[in-house]
Amino acid sequence: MDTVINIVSWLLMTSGGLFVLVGGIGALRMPNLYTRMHAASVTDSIGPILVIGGLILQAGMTLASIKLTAILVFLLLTGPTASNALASAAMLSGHKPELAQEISEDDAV
Amino acid sequence: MYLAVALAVVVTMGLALIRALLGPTVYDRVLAVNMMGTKTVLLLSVITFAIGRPDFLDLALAYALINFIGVLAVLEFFRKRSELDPENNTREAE
Amino acid sequence: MSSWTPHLPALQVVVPLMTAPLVVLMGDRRLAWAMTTAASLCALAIAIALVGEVGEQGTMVYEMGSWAPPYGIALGVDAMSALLLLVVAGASTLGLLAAATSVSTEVEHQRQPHFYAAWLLALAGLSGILVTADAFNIFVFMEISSLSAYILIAGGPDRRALPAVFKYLAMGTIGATFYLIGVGLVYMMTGTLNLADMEQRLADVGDAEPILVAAGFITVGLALKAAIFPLHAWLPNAYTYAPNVVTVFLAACATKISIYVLIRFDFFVFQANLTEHDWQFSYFLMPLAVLGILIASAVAIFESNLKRLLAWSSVAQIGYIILGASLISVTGLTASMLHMFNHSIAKGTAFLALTCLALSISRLELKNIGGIAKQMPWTMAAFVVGGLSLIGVPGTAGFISKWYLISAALEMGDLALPLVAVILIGSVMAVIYVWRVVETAYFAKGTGVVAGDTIREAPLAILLPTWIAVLLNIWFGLAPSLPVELSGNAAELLMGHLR
Amino acid sequence: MNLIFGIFLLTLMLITGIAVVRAKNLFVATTLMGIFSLLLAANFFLLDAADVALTEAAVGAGISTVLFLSALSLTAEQEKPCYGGRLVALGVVVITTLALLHATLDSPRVGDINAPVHQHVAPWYIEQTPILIDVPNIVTAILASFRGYDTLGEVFVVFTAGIGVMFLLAHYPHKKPHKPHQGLRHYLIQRLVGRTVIPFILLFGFYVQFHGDFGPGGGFQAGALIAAAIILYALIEGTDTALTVIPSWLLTGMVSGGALLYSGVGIAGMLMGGNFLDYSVLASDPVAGQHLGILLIELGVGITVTGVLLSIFFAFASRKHF
Amino acid sequence: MSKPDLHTPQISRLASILILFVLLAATWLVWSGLFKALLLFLGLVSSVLCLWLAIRMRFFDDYLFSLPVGRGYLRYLVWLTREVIKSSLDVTKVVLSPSLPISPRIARIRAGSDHPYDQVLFANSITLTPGTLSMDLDEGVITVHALTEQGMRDLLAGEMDRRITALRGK
Amino acid sequence: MSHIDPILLALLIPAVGALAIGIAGRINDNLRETVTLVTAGLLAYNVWGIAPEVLAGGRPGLKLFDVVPGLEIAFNIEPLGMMFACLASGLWIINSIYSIGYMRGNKEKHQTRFYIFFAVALTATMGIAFAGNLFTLFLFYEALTLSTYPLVSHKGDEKTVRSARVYLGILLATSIGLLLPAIIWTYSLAGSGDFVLGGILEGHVSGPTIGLLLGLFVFGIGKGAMMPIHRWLPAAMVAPTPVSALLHAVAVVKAGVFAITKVIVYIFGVDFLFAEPSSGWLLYAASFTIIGASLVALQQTNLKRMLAYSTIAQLSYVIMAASILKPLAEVGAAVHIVAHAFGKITLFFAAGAIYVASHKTELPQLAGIGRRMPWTMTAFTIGALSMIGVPPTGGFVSKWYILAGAFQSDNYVAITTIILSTILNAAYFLPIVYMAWFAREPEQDRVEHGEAPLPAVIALTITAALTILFFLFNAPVLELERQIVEIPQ
Amino acid sequence: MEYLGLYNYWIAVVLLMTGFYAVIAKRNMIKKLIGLSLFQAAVFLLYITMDKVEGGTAPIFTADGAGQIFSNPLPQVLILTAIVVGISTTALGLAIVVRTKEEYGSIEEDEIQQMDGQETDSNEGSPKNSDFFVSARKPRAEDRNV
Repeated sequence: MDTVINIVSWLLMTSGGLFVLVGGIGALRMPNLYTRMHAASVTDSIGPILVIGGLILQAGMTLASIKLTAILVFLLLTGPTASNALASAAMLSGHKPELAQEISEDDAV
Repeated sequence: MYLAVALAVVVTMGLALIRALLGPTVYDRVLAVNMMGTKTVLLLSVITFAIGRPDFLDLALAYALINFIGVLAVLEFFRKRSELDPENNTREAE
Repeated sequence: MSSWTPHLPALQVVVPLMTAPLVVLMGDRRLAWAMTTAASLCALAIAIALVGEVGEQGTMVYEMGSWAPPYGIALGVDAMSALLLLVVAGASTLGLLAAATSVSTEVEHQRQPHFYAAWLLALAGLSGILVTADAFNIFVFMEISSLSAYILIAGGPDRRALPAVFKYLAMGTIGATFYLIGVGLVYMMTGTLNLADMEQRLADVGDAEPILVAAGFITVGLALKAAIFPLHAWLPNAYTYAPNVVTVFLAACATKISIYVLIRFDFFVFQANLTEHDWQFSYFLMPLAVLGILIASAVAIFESNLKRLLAWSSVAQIGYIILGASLISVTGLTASMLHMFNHSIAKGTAFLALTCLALSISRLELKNIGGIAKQMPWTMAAFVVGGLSLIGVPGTAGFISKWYLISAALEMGDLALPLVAVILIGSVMAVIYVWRVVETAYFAKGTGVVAGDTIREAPLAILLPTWIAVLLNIWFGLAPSLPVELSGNAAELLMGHLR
Repeated sequence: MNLIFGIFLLTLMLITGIAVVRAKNLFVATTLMGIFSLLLAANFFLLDAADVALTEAAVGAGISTVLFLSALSLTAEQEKPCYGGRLVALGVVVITTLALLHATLDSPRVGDINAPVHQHVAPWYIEQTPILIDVPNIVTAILASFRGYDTLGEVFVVFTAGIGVMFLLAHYPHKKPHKPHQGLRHYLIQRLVGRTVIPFILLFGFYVQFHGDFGPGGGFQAGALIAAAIILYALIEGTDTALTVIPSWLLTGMVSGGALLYSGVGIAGMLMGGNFLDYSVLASDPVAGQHLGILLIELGVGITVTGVLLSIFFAFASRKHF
Repeated sequence: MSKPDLHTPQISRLASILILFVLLAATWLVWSGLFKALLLFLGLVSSVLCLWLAIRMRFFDDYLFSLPVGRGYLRYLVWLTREVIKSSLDVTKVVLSPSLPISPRIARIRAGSDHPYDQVLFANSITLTPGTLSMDLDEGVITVHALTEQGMRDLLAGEMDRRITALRGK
Repeated sequence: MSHIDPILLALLIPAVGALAIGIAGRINDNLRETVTLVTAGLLAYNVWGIAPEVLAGGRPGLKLFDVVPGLEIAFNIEPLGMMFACLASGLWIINSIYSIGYMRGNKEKHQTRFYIFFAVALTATMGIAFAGNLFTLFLFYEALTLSTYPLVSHKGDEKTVRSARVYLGILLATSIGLLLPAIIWTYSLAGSGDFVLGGILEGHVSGPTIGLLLGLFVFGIGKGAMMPIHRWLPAAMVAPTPVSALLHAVAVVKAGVFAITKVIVYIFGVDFLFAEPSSGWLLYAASFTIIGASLVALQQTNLKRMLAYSTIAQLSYVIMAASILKPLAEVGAAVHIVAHAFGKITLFFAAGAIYVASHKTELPQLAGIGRRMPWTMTAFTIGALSMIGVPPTGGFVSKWYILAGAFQSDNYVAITTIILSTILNAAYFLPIVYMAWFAREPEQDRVEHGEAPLPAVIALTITAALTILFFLFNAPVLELERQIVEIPQ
Repeated sequence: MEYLGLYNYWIAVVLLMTGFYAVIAKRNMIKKLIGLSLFQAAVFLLYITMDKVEGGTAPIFTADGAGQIFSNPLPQVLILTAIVVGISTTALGLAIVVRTKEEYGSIEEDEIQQMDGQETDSNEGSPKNSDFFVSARKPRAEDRNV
């Protein structure tokens, strides 16, 4: 049982680490602010989910895993909020995104 | 194994730092700061396990929180600035 | 009451410290003044009691929280700290007595409770540095006193107080941080923070590089805080644009406390352990002291703003104090200690007189005080006495310390003549800058006085503290046995420590 | 492993530090400073200083950034180029650097167990804390009891800063019609998430406050966290609303009350026959007395720090713009 | 799945307060993990203090405060996690491909639910999924920025909005 | 009164007097002047009352208190000091009378301040006269400098203030810059600074150091007005004439040479110095000053300035006499202090009287003035003769002793100097006397005037009389001075 | 490896000096304060570096782990205090900067110096008091003249 949990948790953590790394590379490679934010959000969403998930498996049923859960919840709550805040701020100061083409699907709405 | 994850996180932090240094706009930098904040949280979580003292997770929790407030403060800063100085708010760093 | 005696070192700090939050809570400016003055008087009484106790039983040690010294923080009061405690508490009390009249013209009413709280904190911080025997605790209280000093100075009515205080803040923080680095390096090599313990353990380490560098950092850091030439850049403007009573208080004691720490650290920690440290100490500080005396006096001669003139004079006088210490002899250290005491009295008097003047004149420029002695005879007489004491005219306190300083310089063999010459040239320059003011006040026509400035003698409430200071000048000029004895004891202690 | 991480993080820090100084835009410098603080805190953590890491995170990355931003929005964002004086500065710096580097060559290596620091005083603390004070966190034991006087000083440093900022900024020269400060009221997402997390941040603050004996934390960190929570509230709801929640008289009371509580405990020790800040005499059993004393003074620290940080923040945030 | 009726303010307010209190107290217990009398007492005090502050902050005075309770949310979270993983892989592909095949798009999407809480959940879920980013939420209209056209299409398909709207049992 | 020590009393009387004058000045001018006179009278009574005891060989002393251990304020009356005190206190009475006439006649402002500081200056003078050690001497020396500053700058206009600045600057600078280290050096060498007959430095110091120390003392005591630090004295002539008369002919300058003499006699010791070649320069310096100052005086056209340079020359007589280092010369030095005091005060009184009556200050204006102011000019003539050293005036007595001392030691430099300077003195005084009595009054600035106010005339008559009387009755003074060089019985 | 153990110190020193440089060379007041923070932070690092013991752990006892090696707690205590001192100084400094901006309209030290210089040159009779304080002072002739 332990080995299974171990293997799963390692798997989770490693893939989490990889995603994080990808997000980092993306943040560097992307051409402008908004596209970079997409890359960054990889590190903010899937990264924590996988890494902390792995850690929870490691910790088992202890207080630590509850704290880890709290951290995860917190990150998932605040991460997007912060991104949104940043995007709004950028918009607010007239920072226009470069678009391939604008779709306004809900103009009909 | 923790090492590998931690290393990935640290390298990402390095990449974020490069982004923070490159800019080119202040928002890119803030983005990088935010990234570094969440990465630090991850790093700390991993390290607490790596050194076998999971009771220090409090730290990671505190970080997560502080980072959020920091970004909101930045937003508030921009909001105030655009209120005060509407023409000049497209100004970019460097 | 006698059961409180052992607690006196702690109370010296705690009384003003605890009064500060109370003052903020009360929020009424008159009450604030009254409480502050009461606390300051109380501190003065404690200081006097401590001087008595130290005279009787030598060094007093107090263990904070009842933890024994290397583990807990110990307080220690000896002759040197007792002497300066008197200075600090006395200057604060005199300044506060004058503040009753003066502060309202410079600090807005609703801000005064904060002002007085800052004053108390400065008092507590300075006293805290003096009583403690722990290297890190010195840093903490140094910061309390510095921060409150920044606040007090920033309270000045002129906008130029702000850049001045910012400069002070930047340089003061660098100084404190340098000190912290030095303490850290020493701690790294000894593992302790208690000064006495540190010295003992340093003996094993000896001349290790970190210790030498630490000595350098501590010296430079404290020199910055003490405004030792050429690190004095913050001082003139900070003193000039501070509220007048604040200048009285700070000019009398703030920089001296840093010198105190410098001397204490050097003699009680380094001197006995480092080879040739005395040599380095002397030859580092002596030229600075000499240059400080000469250059700062020269600048003072050409200064037309009265407060800045006195501030430059302070830089010069700090040179004397350092010069005395750099001789590393009993007489030299006695002179140094004594000059700390006497200079605070003299400078305090002079600045108090300026405070009186400021009540009538909005701009303390030389040209504005032409012939003012006619309208303000008591004020100007007080200034004259303070000035004479600065010069070192016999019969005033300043003379006694000059006497000791020259005696000490004469013991120096080859260096005697040049050093005496420097001291004397400095004194002569002091004659010039003091006399420019006196002469203008007494004999110049009142050309600069703006019509409409109603010049009349300052009210009794402020003349009283001024004249108390004047009398102190004369008293300690004629019967200086108390400070002489204390500084003599302190010097014996310092030098005796080296053997 | 620590070494590698350490070196990596330190190098990042170094880069950040230099970038901070080189940045011409002050906002950029401030945000980079935030990164720097985070990295520093992570380093502290690697170096086994959990309490310090927590403090640095709360203060350096959180409060400090907020304060700098508040000040920036009241002043200027761009640094003007300056000429001259660089060579002198560089000279001074190079000399000092060389001196310090020279000093380090003789220093004990990092982690060396035979270093002098680990031989004297510190072992005593580690040995005696369980006996004399009996709290798990040795740092707290030293902070609150063995070196409680330092901490008293620290509280008063904070108090002084609070007084100072209020003295300088809390009064207005001319009462102009004041536009109520809106904050992020129109940002629904932030508001809502903020509301959800604020009670938990507060709770976390209290948790840190009262678990200082057991884990990293204590009055100061708690104060910073609680203040951060309320600052968050002020950010999303506006300073004026926040001031109705925590009125300024309450702040003043907290600023003074905490400091008084701390020193009052000290005086109580004195009155009950011990020395100043001697907690052992507070209860019949010395260890229980220590516990009580530490609890009370940590509370004092927490109250003052919260009060002061909030006062400072409000002083900046409600200052009118020029 | 009984939800407190949001339109009877008194009850909902009290319920919210109670729920928050229980949550706070429980959080304290699991964070602390120490069951000493003193700490339990302090925990109680702390929870009450937090609650008091929250009340002073008027969190319960308007509809803006409510907490996610119910199994529906859990199910949604699981779904969301899957989405996140899926889109993460997409973004990873984009990032790692040498040509960086991005085609940024912007769209305005109206949230299906009127409830601000749901709107925020929607917006944040969008942001949480890599590849899409909510830039602004104004009167129920969310401005979305997408990294690729594919991502935008997926979003516009409306699956997420439907699930969120369903949560409140409409 | 008898239970208060008379020495203390000598200090207290003028000090209290100063206070009383201040209070009286607020009430009434006459009262103020009465108080001045009463104070002066009391002081003289008190001081002269001590004299018999000293004359009989007593050396009353008073130790006030220790400032710091080893540094005490102590007084000790020896003959030289006694004489100086008697001189100053006695002349203060006469000077006060004269001041009343002068100040009123000139309608000066700030008269109260004037009298107050005059009294303070007298306190300081008494302190100097009775000082028992170097420290006390220095204390009162500085007090004298400072208290005379307001008197010198009395007029308050720019020129006066500038001159007063020179006055104060030189005196303070020399005393702090040279005298103070000399004193401290002495203390650190000998362990004390007490005035002891025969000196205290013997055995503690040798070789060129002695010369250096002596130099520090001689030039440090700037009031001795040795060239090149004499500039303050002419500068001080901007003061009202009573100030020039009492202070800059008697009290201040005499305090200077008195102090130098005291240092030579009681600190170095005459015999010790005589045996030491490195102190020989003093004689040459003094001679140079005598000749130099006389030559400068010859070129002056302003009466008071001329008198000032004459004073410089005469002061160096005293120094030169002291530096001959022979007992007779020391007596001569002491006597010259007295003799010159009488003569010079007369001259100044006369100059002041002329100014009050006619507002003339320049020498050419004085032509024919003898006929308008016969009393004044008679007194002036007597004073001038005394300066030259013609019998039957006091000046002759002192020159006699100095010459005798010079011959005793075969000191030809001194002898030559005395002869040369006598000729020079005659050369600048006699023309004035001649002109005043015999020349015709110039037409263009003819002013109708008579004698000066009566108090002034009375005062100058008294001093002129004293100048002559000193020639006839100098025994007590000589007796007193002999004791300086001999061990008292 | 010999010198690798000093890497921490070296970084701390270089950072220290970076901050120090900013304080000396920069004229912008906020930049100076940032430099000051950097400077202090580096000192914190210097101290904390000392406390590390190889194989040690943070000095907090755990229920199970008796007999662990602990890192040195004392530098941590000191630095906790120092951090607080640092933020206090920074806050006060910022307050001063804000007031300076209000009074001078600039936070560049050289500009301010220039303004002060002009003030004394051209405009000697009139002290430029901050408008803040005028109300607190008695009205004086000089103010009326302005």
